[in-house]
Amino acid sequence: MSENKPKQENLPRVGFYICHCGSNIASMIDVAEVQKYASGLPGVAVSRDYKYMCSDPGQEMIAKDIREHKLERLVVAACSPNLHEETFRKAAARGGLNPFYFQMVNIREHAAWVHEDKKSATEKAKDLARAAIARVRFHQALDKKRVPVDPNVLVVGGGIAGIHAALTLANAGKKVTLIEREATIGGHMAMFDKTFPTLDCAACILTPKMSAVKAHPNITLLTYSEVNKVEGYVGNYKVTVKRKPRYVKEDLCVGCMECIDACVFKEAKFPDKFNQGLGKRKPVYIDFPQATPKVVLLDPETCIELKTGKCKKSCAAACDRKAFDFNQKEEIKELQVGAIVLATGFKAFDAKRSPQYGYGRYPGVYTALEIERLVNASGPTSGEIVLRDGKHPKAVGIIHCVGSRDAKTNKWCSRVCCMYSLKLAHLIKEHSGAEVYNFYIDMRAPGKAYEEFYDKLLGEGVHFIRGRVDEVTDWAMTPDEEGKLVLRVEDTLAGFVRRIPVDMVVLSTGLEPQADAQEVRRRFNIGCGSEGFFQERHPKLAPVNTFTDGIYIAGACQAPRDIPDTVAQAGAAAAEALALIDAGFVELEPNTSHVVEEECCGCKSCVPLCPYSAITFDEVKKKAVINEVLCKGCGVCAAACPSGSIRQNLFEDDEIFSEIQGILK
Amino acid sequence: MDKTAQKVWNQAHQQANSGRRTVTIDPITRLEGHGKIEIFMNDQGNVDRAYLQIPELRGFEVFCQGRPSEDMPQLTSRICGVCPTAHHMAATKALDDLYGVECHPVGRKIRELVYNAFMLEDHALHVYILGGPDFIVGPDAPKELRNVVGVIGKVGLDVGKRVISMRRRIREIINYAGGKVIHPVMGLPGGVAKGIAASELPKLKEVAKDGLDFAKFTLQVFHDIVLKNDAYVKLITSDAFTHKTHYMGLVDKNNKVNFYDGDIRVVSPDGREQSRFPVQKYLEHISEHVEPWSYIKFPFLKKVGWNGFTEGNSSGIYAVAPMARLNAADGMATPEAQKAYEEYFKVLGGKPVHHTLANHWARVVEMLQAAERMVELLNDPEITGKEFRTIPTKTPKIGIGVVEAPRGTLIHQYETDERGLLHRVNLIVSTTNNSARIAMSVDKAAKGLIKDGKVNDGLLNMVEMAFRAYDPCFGCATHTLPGEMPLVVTLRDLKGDIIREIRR
Amino acid sequence: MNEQFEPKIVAFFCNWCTYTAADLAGVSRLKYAPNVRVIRVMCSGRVDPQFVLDAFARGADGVLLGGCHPGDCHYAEGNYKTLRRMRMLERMLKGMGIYDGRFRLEWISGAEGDKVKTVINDMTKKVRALGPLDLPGHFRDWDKELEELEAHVNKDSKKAEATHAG
Amino acid sequence: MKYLYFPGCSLKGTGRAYEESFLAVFKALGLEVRELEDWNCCGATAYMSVDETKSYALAGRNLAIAERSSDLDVIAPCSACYLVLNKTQKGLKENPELRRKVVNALKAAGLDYKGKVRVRHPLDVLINDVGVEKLAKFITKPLKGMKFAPYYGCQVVRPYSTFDDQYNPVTMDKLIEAVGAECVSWPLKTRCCGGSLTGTLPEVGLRLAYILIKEAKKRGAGAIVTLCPLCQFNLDGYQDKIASKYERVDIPTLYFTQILGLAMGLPESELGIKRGIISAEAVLAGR
Amino acid sequence: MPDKPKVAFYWCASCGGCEEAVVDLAEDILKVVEAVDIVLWPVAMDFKKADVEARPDKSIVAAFINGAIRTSEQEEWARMLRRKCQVVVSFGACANSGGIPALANQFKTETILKYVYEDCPGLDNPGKVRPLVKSEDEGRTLTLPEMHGMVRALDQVIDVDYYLPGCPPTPKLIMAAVQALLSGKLPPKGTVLSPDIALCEECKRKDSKPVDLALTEFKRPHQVQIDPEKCLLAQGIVCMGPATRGGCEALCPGGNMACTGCFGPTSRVKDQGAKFVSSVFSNIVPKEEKEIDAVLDGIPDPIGTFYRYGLSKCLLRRKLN
Repeated sequence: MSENKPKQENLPRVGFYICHCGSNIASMIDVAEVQKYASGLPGVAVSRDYKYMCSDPGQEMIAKDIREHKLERLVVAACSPNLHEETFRKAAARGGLNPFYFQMVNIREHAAWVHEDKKSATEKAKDLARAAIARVRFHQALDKKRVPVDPNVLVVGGGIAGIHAALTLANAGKKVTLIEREATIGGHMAMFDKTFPTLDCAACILTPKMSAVKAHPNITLLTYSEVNKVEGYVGNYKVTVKRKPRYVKEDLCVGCMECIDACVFKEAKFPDKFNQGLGKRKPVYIDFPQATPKVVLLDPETCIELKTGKCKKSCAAACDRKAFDFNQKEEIKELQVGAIVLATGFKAFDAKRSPQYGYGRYPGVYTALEIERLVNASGPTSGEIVLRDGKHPKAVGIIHCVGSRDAKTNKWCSRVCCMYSLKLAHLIKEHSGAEVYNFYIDMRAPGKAYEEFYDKLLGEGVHFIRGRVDEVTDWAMTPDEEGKLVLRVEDTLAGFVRRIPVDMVVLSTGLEPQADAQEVRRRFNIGCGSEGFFQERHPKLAPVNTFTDGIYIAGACQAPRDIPDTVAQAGAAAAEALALIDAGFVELEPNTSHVVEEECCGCKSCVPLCPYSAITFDEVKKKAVINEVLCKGCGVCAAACPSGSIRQNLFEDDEIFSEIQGILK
Repeated sequence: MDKTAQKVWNQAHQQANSGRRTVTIDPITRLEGHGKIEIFMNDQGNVDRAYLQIPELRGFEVFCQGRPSEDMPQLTSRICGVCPTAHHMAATKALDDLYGVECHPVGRKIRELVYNAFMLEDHALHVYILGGPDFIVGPDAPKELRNVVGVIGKVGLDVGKRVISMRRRIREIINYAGGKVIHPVMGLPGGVAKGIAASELPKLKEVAKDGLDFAKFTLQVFHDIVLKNDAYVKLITSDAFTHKTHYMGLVDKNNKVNFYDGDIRVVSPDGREQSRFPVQKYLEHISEHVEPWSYIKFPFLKKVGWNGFTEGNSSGIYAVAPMARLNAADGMATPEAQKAYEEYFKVLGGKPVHHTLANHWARVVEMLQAAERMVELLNDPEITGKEFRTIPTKTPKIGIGVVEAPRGTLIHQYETDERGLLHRVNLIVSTTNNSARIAMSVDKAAKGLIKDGKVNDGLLNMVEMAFRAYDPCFGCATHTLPGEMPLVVTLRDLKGDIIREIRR
Repeated sequence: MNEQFEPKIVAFFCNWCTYTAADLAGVSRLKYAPNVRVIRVMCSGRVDPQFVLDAFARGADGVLLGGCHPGDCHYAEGNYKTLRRMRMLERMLKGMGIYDGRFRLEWISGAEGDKVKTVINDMTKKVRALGPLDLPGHFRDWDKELEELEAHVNKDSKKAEATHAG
Repeated sequence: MKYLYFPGCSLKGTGRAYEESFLAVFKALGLEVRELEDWNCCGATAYMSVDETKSYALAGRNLAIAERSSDLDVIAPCSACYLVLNKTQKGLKENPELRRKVVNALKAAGLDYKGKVRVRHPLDVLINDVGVEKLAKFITKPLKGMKFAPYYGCQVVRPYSTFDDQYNPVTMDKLIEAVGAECVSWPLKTRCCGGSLTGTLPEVGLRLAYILIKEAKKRGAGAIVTLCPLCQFNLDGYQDKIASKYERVDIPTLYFTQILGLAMGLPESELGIKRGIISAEAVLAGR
Repeated sequence: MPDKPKVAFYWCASCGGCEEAVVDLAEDILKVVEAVDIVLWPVAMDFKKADVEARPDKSIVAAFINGAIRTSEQEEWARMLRRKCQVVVSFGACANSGGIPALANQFKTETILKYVYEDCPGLDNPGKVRPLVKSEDEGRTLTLPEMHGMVRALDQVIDVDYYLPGCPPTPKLIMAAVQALLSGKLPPKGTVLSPDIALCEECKRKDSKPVDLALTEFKRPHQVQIDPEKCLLAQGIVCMGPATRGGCEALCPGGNMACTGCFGPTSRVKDQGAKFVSSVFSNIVPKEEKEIDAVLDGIPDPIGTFYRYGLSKCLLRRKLN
């Protein structure tokens, strides 16, 4: 029975400002007309338009008007509040107005940029302005709540991104916990032999950083561990970590590896994951010599003792430090951190998904990662390039864009394949002297010294054939094709179909989001793009931020990128975390909800609705109570309170009803 | 309003407006929810024909469609706030029938307790506050005294208070067992929602006992004030208030009056059993006639047929309500009531009684039975049983429920889909059953009282008395006003021009 | 009216997914119908069915509600609450004669700028085909029967506001 | 399990052996197959190139009848039928304009099509509905020591490949292994058999057929096993011409249903083994 | 008794329950009769429209008007009383929000007429005769008044000062209202004269309501034995209590039946049905549309359930047709 319309006479004085945004808005919306229209609306004391409201003079104009015209409310029609709401709130504050007496109208992203008819776009702008002006009357003066920030940081993922971020933070004196799901940190980079374009050895530049992590007093390293649960909010996250059992006491093992020799299996006979199955390992193993931590572990799948309990445990016997513990159980750890850096990396495309290239069918077909291990001095063949059948290849074909730039699999360019293909071409040629053919769609070499590297390869006599390979078969049409793998391809420079017989095919597989990227992002409450990589807050202006404050992303988990970019981004993420921590506190948006005690009937409807358990039921008063620090301001409870006894700041019923009315009247 | 209906109305409007006197301007003719009486005079200045018009319709039968049948006890009680319990109970019984479930014996006793309590207090309301004043204060007493205040003046404040507190206490029983006294919530197929706590029993018994004393006292008052006054008795038996019609009422297996349950029995104007049938068969015996000049429908006995507004064995018109119930039964179900019953017929010259005003007396007789039944039920140890509901299991299809409301036989019929959602509803409410006879009463009263253009000013009271005797509830009949019916009488010449207009 | 009817659609977009997607559509300069007016809420779960009814009552021809995909809610489960309520609201709207997609619930993630475009275009097209809903107009028509009386009992000055109250 | 059966022209003509073996095998497996009543030309062959809409309409009619008669899946053993029916299915779903035309055409015939029908290939049914495990139970005479080259042809897996990969299909490979024979691994499983060209450019068609047959032989296949009556006819029917133009390559071309039937111990006579032009006697002798 | 404040009672489209409620003041009614001078009360007293019309404007202190406005005549009475009275109290659910009669707003008038006079069982009406605004009987012209196309709340027709909620209002609230009027201690205009807090507050079952209802199905009252102690919603029975203004002392739950919402919403809520839906359905268990729908099917008549007494005050006001 109440009409949400304040009496005309005591309307607060509203200042309305509309931004041209250069021509961004002005070209599609008749700014002057909207300005004029707004000036006629009830309660509007000042109405102006300006080229760039967000510029200093623009903001100053607002502050000045507030003082001179005693404005009590502020409405700015410009771009998305996600961009400049904060800016204009500050401007209001400078004018001496409570920053929350302000409402922003999005006429750029939501109107000027998406419409083609100036008339209707202008009408829309008027409607939106009217709605905001109607709404802002009901705004309340609010303050932001300050909550302290826990100075500790969690870094998830021990690849080069995670390593670099962790070190940066630790060097700044912050306590960092670095979590890695594998038994060792190092990630993909640890598998590489050399790195493009400089061809310096990956191990040589990575392992020092790895040991630095291990040694750093400010870093707690949790390998073979995963994050189970994340609770809390910016500055105050509670993280639950699951530690998988290694069956070896990490603090006791020194990595002498005598247990490995002592294992009852005399021969290593189980496929070695780190070497992409090209090498073999025993049930007790260590991924690679420089593994960090340098601690062996047992594979429960293959270890006789763990499977049957009937092994003579020669490994344990061989360990004078008594590091073995066959009864080790999974462990749950809880961490308190203020910020989180996600550096969970990528997954290499599964070549079996492009069957035309015969991966898995023809032993001569390899993935790039397998080659990385093959050419690697510490790899299964100690750097020697031998085919699975033991022969040495005379001709090698490298197919680019496998699982990239492909409508059937992944549409995106994986950004690193061209360069690593060149690198592998160089290494293969160097190691085996074979003829190397590169099959590419376009050669993408954007980066410092990249194009030059391409030139170098051309000079080395590597063949480059421009065209997407149709298929790889073992079907010989001519005698010289006998026993070879034949690549059928349209050479788009030569303009005809060619058949290139080779002994070895290398598939330059693209980069994909981790298989569990979706679960992980849900666990951390951040977004994913449609392709499945983590969503940054803004593609240009906030590339390492996410929509959840205090959670940052770095490296290939956000998009395919090479090592230099990854490291740069890791640094950026670390810096963002530092900025947050060193501020010492965060200001929470005051858009929280509260229960009006004398109106609450204690029906409890709201209590189960809150995902953050911010609502509790006071058994003494028999009323619901909201903890405004835990409340994240979704407003679900306000919408659901059957007697309208819960209010949400900035989204009061009256504010929204008047916005609706404003739009339609 | 939707287009077609709008059109109909508008056209009708224009026609009406084209006359010398237009429907739309004169607010009175727009009066609604009021009984409207149109009297047409012939050239000799005698009454040519008088019409009673019921000018509204609420359409419960329609807007209940699509709704869950179990809501009907609460929905239909809103047809009438004076006798909500009657509708509530008829609806609940219709649900028993709909779901083919036998009401739990304890539940049934609780229902009957509530129902008899209701009959008692509702009759009391009429005797002392609505209809009674005509007799207790006297038909020729000044208007401003012919109301409860007048009654109190006549019988004394303490008696007045007794009446009021008695009603209150009885209604508290309904409030307790029924959840709410105005629009109860107790009714569910197979029983009732709530039982009666043993702890409450003593209080309830006391009220019932006092209720019985009160009923006896009321009969005494009736004796002293009415029957001791020859003028009143003459009035009751006068031809102006007499119609020879059929009579209908519920009877138990011994043909005794039963308010809550039983078969429908009809006796002819000469007192013979015209028919006796289970309520489920009502459509084989009752049809409804429609007149374009009234929203109310005119039920009649199918097997006899509709012969216009006429009396006698050959006319299907029948009456319900207390007098009719007593006529239709062979006696009362309880001793005290039975005594009163016999005296009633003795004084009024045997069965059936055709004098409309006898309803007042019959009502008092029924108060006795209601009170006696309450005492019986409360003395039954079973009434505080912990179990009082049988959960229905059958698939619903069609259900019919009938009770005797204070104002007569009340019929609810529901048809539903297998989920128990209504798609067909029929309600024949008490006053509608009487509508034809009431219409005749009006015509007769007018003809009897207007002679040679001379309109007796007592006309209105007389006509009213004819009404009130029925205790007509057009709240029920058209789902508009309950209780006493404001009234407008218009006298017209044959051309339709107003000769004179009397309102009350 | 001979010029083509342009429906007015009120949209409630959640800040984290659909509103961001609409920003993205803007940044990507996707072009879509200008018939939608967006009201920003933090979570689709803040949208009280009253808002939807009020929007219709005040003249919206359609109401669009946009939230994060199930499982993706920035507030964990808000959008499930939305879904549950709105399923029932749809039934109520039907009971009051409003259906055929005049009310629409869409899950649009922050990355789906193109979906904002297709949904808005599609809904605009469909609602345009349905024609105006114009409840305020209906209210006025329904209240004509009141004015009728006022014509002859021409005294009550208060009437106008009284009949438009509530 | 119950299915509707759309024969199309081939299985009633050149592909008799396919129909016989298909029906026999399905019967033996206890799969109920009912021939679609009043079916008409599937709409493939020349139609597609001459008048697309007509071809869609023809296919549409078959689908409509199927939908009306039951909610069973429709089995189309002939690759051409399989392709055109699926193509129509897709077209009607994704192209409203086409849908309008076809539905109008159907109306004229008092028919309507809602798009419920699922068109299946018998191979798909055998491997994915029945399953290798269950098949194994029926194998009484495993074809030990025999070597078959699975040949899928162009149409079943392209372009609407529903149950297998279009570069390297493996469904029939599984079946060959299931019947106890050895499966030749070769890359030409889906390469053109020349069928569509033997009419127009005989020499090209012939060459393509020759390439296939030669490669299969080369890899030691005793017979080519196919799932398409057109391929079967083309590979089986022109070997003398091939002989005169290139070299003598006698290799029988069998239907997967035939080898399955044999392995299940069904009499050759019920499987139309003798209908082949190149006799399979020698190859099958080894049993 | 000229100096006693003058009070009028009037009924519009109501069942008379509100009048009964006044009668149920019982002994108290005598106090009222003492204190005020009732100038209009059709159910029990003999004063006529003319009498009221004759009085000067604003000469009556207060009018208690019950019943919805469904006819032009009721509307006319309402306007007239508005002129004559200083204070108008909207009395009971029908006047406040349409009440049960407002359920007719889900149907066309034509539908109602057609069913009642043509399709109803037991009719003997071969000629499909219908009541007409104007009809002829043996040359005599008879007229009937017009029915409105929709049922309205009182404040949708005239300006209302106060509201007494309930179907009907309880004697307690009525007495309190009368006393407030007499004492002149009047709350702000527009106040509903009942506690502005939802029913659960005063419901005896309140403590038995679990924090999380976690409803997986809704049960209809005739399908289950109802636990007389436990919160009805917790038993899966739709109870409007949480979305309904208190003041009745939870009569219906006391009668072991669910609250059906006759007191209307609290002052913070515009649309009782929508708000109830928003709260209760947020708390059901399923997340998949199919399963959600299965739960919702337990409530076959949403409008009749959530707007039992308030369809006139639904923001959409009536069904479109």
